Amino acid sequence: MNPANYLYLSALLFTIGAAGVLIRRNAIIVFMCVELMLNACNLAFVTFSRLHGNLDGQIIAFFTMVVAAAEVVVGLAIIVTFFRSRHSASVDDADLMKL
Amino acid sequence: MSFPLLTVTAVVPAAGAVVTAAVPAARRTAAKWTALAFALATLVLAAVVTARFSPGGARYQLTESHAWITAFGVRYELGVDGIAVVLVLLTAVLVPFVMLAGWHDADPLETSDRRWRPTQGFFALILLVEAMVVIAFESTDVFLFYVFFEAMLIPMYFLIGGFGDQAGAHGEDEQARQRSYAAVKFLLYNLVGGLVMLAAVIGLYAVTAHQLGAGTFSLPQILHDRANGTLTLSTTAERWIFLGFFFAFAVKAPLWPLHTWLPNAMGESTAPVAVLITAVVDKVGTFAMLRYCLQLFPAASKWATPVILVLAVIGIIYGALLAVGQRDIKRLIAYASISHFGFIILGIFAMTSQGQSGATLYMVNHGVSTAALLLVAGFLISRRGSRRIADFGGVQKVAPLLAGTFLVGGLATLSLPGLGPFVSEFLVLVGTFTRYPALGVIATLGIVLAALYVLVLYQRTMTGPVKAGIEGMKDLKVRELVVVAPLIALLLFLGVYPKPVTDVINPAVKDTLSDVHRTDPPPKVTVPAVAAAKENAK
Amino acid sequence: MSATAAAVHSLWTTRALADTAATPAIPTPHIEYAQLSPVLIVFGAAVLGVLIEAFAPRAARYAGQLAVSVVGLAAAFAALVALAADGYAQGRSHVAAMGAVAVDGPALFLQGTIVLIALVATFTFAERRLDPVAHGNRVDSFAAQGSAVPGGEQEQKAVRAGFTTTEVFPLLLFAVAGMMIFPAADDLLTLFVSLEVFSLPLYLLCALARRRRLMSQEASVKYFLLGAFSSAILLFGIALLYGYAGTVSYGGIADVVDGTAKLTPALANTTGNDALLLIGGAMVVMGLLFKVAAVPFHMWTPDVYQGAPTPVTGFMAAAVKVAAFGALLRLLYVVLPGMRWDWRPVMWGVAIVTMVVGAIIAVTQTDVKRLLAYSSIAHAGFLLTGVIAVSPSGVSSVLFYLVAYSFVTLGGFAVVTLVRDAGGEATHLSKWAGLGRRSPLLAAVFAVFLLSFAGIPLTAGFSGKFAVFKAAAQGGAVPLVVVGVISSAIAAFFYIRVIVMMFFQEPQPQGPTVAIPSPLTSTAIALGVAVTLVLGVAPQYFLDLAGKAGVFVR
Amino acid sequence: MISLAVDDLSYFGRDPWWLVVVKAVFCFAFAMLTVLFSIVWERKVVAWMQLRIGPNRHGPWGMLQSLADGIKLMLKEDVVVKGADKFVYVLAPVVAAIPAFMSFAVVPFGPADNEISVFGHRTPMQLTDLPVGVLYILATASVGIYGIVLAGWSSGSTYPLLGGLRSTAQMISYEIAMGISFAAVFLYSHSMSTSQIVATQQHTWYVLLLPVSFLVYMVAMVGETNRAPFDLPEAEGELVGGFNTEYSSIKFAMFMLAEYVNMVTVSAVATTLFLGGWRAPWPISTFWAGANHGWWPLLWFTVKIQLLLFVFIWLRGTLPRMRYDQFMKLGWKVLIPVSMVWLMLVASVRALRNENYDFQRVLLYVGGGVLAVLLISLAADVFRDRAAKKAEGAGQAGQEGPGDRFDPMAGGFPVPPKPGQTLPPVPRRRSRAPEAAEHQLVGKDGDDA
Amino acid sequence: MNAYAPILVLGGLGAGFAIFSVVMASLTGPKRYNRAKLDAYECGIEPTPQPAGGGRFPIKYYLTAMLFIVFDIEIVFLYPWAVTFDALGLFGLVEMLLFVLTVFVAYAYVWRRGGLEWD
Repeated sequence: MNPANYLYLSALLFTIGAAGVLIRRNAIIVFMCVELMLNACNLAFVTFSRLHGNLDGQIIAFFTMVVAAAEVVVGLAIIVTFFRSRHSASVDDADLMKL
Repeated sequence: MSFPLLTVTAVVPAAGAVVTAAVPAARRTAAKWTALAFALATLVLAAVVTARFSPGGARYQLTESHAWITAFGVRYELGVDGIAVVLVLLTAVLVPFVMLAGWHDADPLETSDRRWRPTQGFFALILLVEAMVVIAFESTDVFLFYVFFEAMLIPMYFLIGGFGDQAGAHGEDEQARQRSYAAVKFLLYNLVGGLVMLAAVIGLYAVTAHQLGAGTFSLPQILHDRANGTLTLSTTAERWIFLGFFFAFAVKAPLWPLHTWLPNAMGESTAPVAVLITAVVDKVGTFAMLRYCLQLFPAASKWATPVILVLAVIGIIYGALLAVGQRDIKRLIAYASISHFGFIILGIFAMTSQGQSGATLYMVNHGVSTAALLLVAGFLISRRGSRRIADFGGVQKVAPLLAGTFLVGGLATLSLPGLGPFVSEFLVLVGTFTRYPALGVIATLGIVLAALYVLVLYQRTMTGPVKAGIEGMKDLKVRELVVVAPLIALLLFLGVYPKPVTDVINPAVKDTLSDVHRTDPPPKVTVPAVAAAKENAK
Repeated sequence: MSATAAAVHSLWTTRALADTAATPAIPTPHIEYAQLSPVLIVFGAAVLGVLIEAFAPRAARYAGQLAVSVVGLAAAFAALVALAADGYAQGRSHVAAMGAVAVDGPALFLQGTIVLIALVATFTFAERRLDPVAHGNRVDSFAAQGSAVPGGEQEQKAVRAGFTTTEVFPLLLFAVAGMMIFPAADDLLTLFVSLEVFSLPLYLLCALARRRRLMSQEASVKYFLLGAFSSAILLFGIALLYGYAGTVSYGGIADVVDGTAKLTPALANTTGNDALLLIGGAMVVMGLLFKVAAVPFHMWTPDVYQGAPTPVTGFMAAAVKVAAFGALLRLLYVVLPGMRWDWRPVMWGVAIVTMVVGAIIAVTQTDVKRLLAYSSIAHAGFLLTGVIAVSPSGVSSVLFYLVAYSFVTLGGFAVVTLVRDAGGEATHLSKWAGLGRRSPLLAAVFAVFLLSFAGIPLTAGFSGKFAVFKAAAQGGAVPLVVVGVISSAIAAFFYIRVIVMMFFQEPQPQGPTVAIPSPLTSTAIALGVAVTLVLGVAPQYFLDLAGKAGVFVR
Repeated sequence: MISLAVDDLSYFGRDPWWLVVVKAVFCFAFAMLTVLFSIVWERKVVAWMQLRIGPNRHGPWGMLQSLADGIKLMLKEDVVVKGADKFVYVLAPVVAAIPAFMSFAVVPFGPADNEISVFGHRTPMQLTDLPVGVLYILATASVGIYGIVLAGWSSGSTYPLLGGLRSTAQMISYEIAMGISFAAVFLYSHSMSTSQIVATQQHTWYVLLLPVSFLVYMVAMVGETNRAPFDLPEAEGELVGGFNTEYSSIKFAMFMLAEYVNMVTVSAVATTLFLGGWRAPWPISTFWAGANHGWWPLLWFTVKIQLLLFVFIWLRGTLPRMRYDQFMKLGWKVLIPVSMVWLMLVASVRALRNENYDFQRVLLYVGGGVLAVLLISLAADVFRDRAAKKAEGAGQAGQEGPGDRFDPMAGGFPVPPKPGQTLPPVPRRRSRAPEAAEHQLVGKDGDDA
Repeated sequence: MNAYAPILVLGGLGAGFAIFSVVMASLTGPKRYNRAKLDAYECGIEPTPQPAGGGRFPIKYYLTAMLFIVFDIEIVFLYPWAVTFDALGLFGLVEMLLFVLTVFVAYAYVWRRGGLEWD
């Protein structure tokens, strides 16, 4: 199959994720969109890895997963703490500090 | 290695600042005497420098040169020519008087003013300013000069904002607001000027680094390289860099229309600090025009001369006109100073030997005369607790000595023959006439106006019936006399016999002129005629 | 199916003869542990810190953590100095750990800076004299229990019991280790991983303020979401660059960009597609610009700086900037010099906008920490002018500026921790009015820092600014210098405003008090002053150092 | 060479489409039939253990009981509760069921080298194989968890929610230990493809080489499938039916089906990874060379699976349900460290052997290390016990009340305490967690989030 | 690609079966409306409008999930390492020992601070 299609898919996923980050207001969903972006990156890595015939991309995908996992752990901890003290996970409620 | 006399001259006041600041808070008097001692020591050193300087010798004497920041091509280079020597001496002379005049200014216990003003800080800051001004005069490295040119803003800023005048017309809060406004305005104007100059300094470095391989800021070296053709500035580059430099100096000097900080700063600061501003710090600006603008960028200077001259003349007239209209004694003197700085700049950019030596002499004379007038005015103001002209009247009846010294100071300001400023103003005008007669004529108007504002000021404050609040005014005390008398003596001496000073100045001026590739034009009008015209104007 | 050939398995001690023959041995990677020792030491100290958290009794943790952090950081610094003395900064600089980490001048210089910053930051982290004694326990600036709901019963219990979050020390060390790798990373993967290694602890540290916890948590959430977003962008950029060049090593990509690499058919196919390179490079640079808080990507800075515990803010403001600029330099100078005609105009724009916006918005700020945040944005702009120079002097000037800026910043934030009222730190500017009357020394010190930020001569800030502007001017970016100078002037205005407040305004009746710090914070502040003055008056040694360190290995 | 022959997996992916369909149907049928059989089998065995008869109405010996159950469930009313999220509610059982079947795709029923012929087409006795076959199994198993958690969530009711959560927590907790125990197998097989793993067990089954891994996996697989004694998600006493409380009719049947198929799957995996897969057991293989060829492997494979299923049933009939905290403790505090240490031990020994250290030296190094760790742990225990005793002594001296000692066996019968009396503490090992205050990863007021 | 196709076939088979059953059951089963029957089951008491405190549940579950992620990720590195173990030699062993040791430091921390306790 043409590798370009995978790249288009990856770019699409990345864009959806980025749009989600910018549009959605719920911190958890924003965060999930970030994860979606990371997964789009993984898809791109694996595709390019196949394209170039070397394994670097796949190894990077491993590391990306690890990093994403670490990010999940830290991020959920932060968001849950935030949620527990405010009973809301909306980023719009994070307005103690204004410009 | 010879004895680093110039360094020591600058280090002594700096050390004095540290020592004074370290005096325990309770021992105010000790701090004052310590500071005065250091100021006097500096005066002695400055005198030694002057004595060691031989007017006919090398252009820069007593030179010192050490590597400082090689990465920037910066050297610690000191050296004085005639102009610098005179100005160093002027600074060293004025500072002790400033201190004596402001002896009680920063002492909550000695005055009715209970604001928090650490005495040690006041005197330390004055010494710090002195040190920085001295080193700025002495340095022959552009970067070194720039560093202190900028750095002296900070102590001045604190002196203006932190130890300001309490004699304003409004309530305490309003005064505090005015004071900090004046201080910030002073700082921002000068800082902006300095930063523009920074860009120019960097530009200069880029040019030298590009052409010489290694960037340099050393004035002698740059002049040398330009003379033998290894360094050539393109016209555009030279003009831009010149403008950068000139902008900073014009703010500092101050040249119309960049002068607006000066009335605020002088109005809101105490008289001694005002003296420091106008008689000492601002001289760095005019000095730098003479030394850096003209020497480094002769072509650009010539290119810009017409505009600058026009601005200077506008400044003369504008300053004088506004001085006439002032109701505040210190602001009046400030506008008078703007007018005088116009004369100095006019002299510098007239590019004639008379004009330039007149301008240099004017720096000295203006320093001394303004100091005398301002300090006496300061005494006057502190006695009345107000600086509005309308609050005074008939002072000469209750305090004749005060009135007398005030008059002498005022007459010096309007350049009465026999007092120092006359000689310099005359020389400047002569120098201008030889090349730009029209401008000379207009500038002469400034003198007329000067007579007007000085005499009106005197008349309103000193003569007439004794006003309410003036009755019990005490005459000058011994300390105050000690401050004023030598200054008046100096004015008289310079007015009668300026030769020692001009002898020192003239060789340097000639060198500068030759750097600009200018010679005096053939005389069009004979000198006596001008003198006669001047007399008539009076 | 030759069963005899296979070795007879004798339980689980078999040696797999046949199998090793079948799978060719992978060449064993070679790791230069000695040259990586600084980072490893810091990591080791961090791990030790975690163990202390796990096993030491609560009372012993604080002292233990402090000791481990200080000793670890000092040892790391000693190791760095030893490496530099061995010539790894210059002649022997090379790429270690299978091309993952560069050991060269800029790397060692930046690592040294980061370690020293961390050392000073450790002092401010450990400060326990400032907050009032709570139930007989001395406490620091960090939450008694990060997981407890602010104001909840659990938190009150924790406060009464005198808990402190001593985990901040290992977190700091982990962040430091990540930051040390970040500017030394020599492939994009290491870059990304180290970015996360130092970001994640910082996200957590931001949420751990003892006072104003809601604000702190809010800062953390914002920082985290935006940080994760930016690192995702960075990662996609890496993916595209990998797609373009078929490798993630800096040298390899540079070769491909320069056209000196051997072309395989696949490579010939992808290198024909410049969009991969341009978009990928742009995205990676965007990720880094986020970390340095350059303007279109600066939105997080003020909020995070304001909400985070002040010692953390100081650490972040100083160390993140150092690490991120190091990485940015290496990326632009090693990977993408071949396309500098593409990125320079963009960076010009970014630098200009950063300087101007940072300075202008700062003017309207009323909170000291926010003010310093915007000032840090403006400084990022000044640093970018040095980056744009694309010359050795550009590198060395940025290195020098980073040193100057970071210590001043640390000192500045340390001063902020001292000015307190009933609600903790009094960061609103109006409360700082008249501070010069109440405690002249502190105000004077802060004034020195502010003057250095403003770039007044004879302070470190001036030397730094001169260095980067000089480099930029020599690189032909004179208009940039002019903009820089103008925004310096604007910036000077708000620094001066603070000084005016402190010295020329009457103190408020219910104004803040100035806490007497322990030697820890005093050291941090004193160091800040010392660096400010030394780098201002006699910067030659450090300029030389930065100059010698200014060559990247490839 | 075996490894080479199988490693490239060249026998797979060559079947014509009809053969693929046939084999897929076979896999599906195998799973279904095993499930149908084992439900009856389970009820029979449990009944037998409990001294009763068990199902005996439908078909001979009640063998059609499960079929009858299925039909009955099919004809029941399909209730969708009011608070449910309809779409997810219906989707959940489907999501739970599909992955259960899919795991069978890579399970080898026989040798991987065209041993058998189907309609004249020679083909391996396995649907397909992947280089990462075991990863694929793990992945499909994980997808199955979604079915359960979605079921719990979408019901919109308290018990299912908690049941779903519990079940998820349980599965993921045991997945780690399971994953680590797999790693030891890969260490020996050099491959993650199932056919290769079976191939490398030609001489020794990994259950002998890696007994600890096998035990860990056995425990984990019971936990993974939510079977007794780990059937906490469906703990009737606490959670009613757990995640499937609100399900009825065929949807409920789907969950049951998924559970049993999962049992079969994990048994098949255990067989493949540790019990030599389709290989004939030891005494048979020595005297009958044809046992591992042709269709015979299918027999051995089925027998092994049935044996493992019997173990499942046996456990259910024997052991009481565990408490949740004990269960999690077992997973996190025992299985994970044990399997990890074991893996490192195996790796160390193998690496040293590969470096040609002789066996005694290896034993010396590894054994020495293990011994040292044990000694340290022993010393630590001794000291802690001493400290604990001291603390206990101090505590008892204070609180010992006069006279009202509670005798739990007063009059020879177990009796409850009277008012004022307290139960003596159950004699058990002190918790290793020092103080309650130490538990601060979670706040006390942090019961909800 | 071919090696993956059978998986899809099998998956399709399973999906077909499951969906077919569910659809069929909804057709074959009786429909007898009863309001109480459609309520959530809570042992006969009036059901709460939302499950367990507004859909909130003990934070321990989050914690377990996070710990799972951390340790599961470790396995990501174990598998390729295990497969190529013999080829990596002693280097591989040492590196993995270091890695596992580091992970176990985190494990010890979590254990000691009560992250693994259920009460």
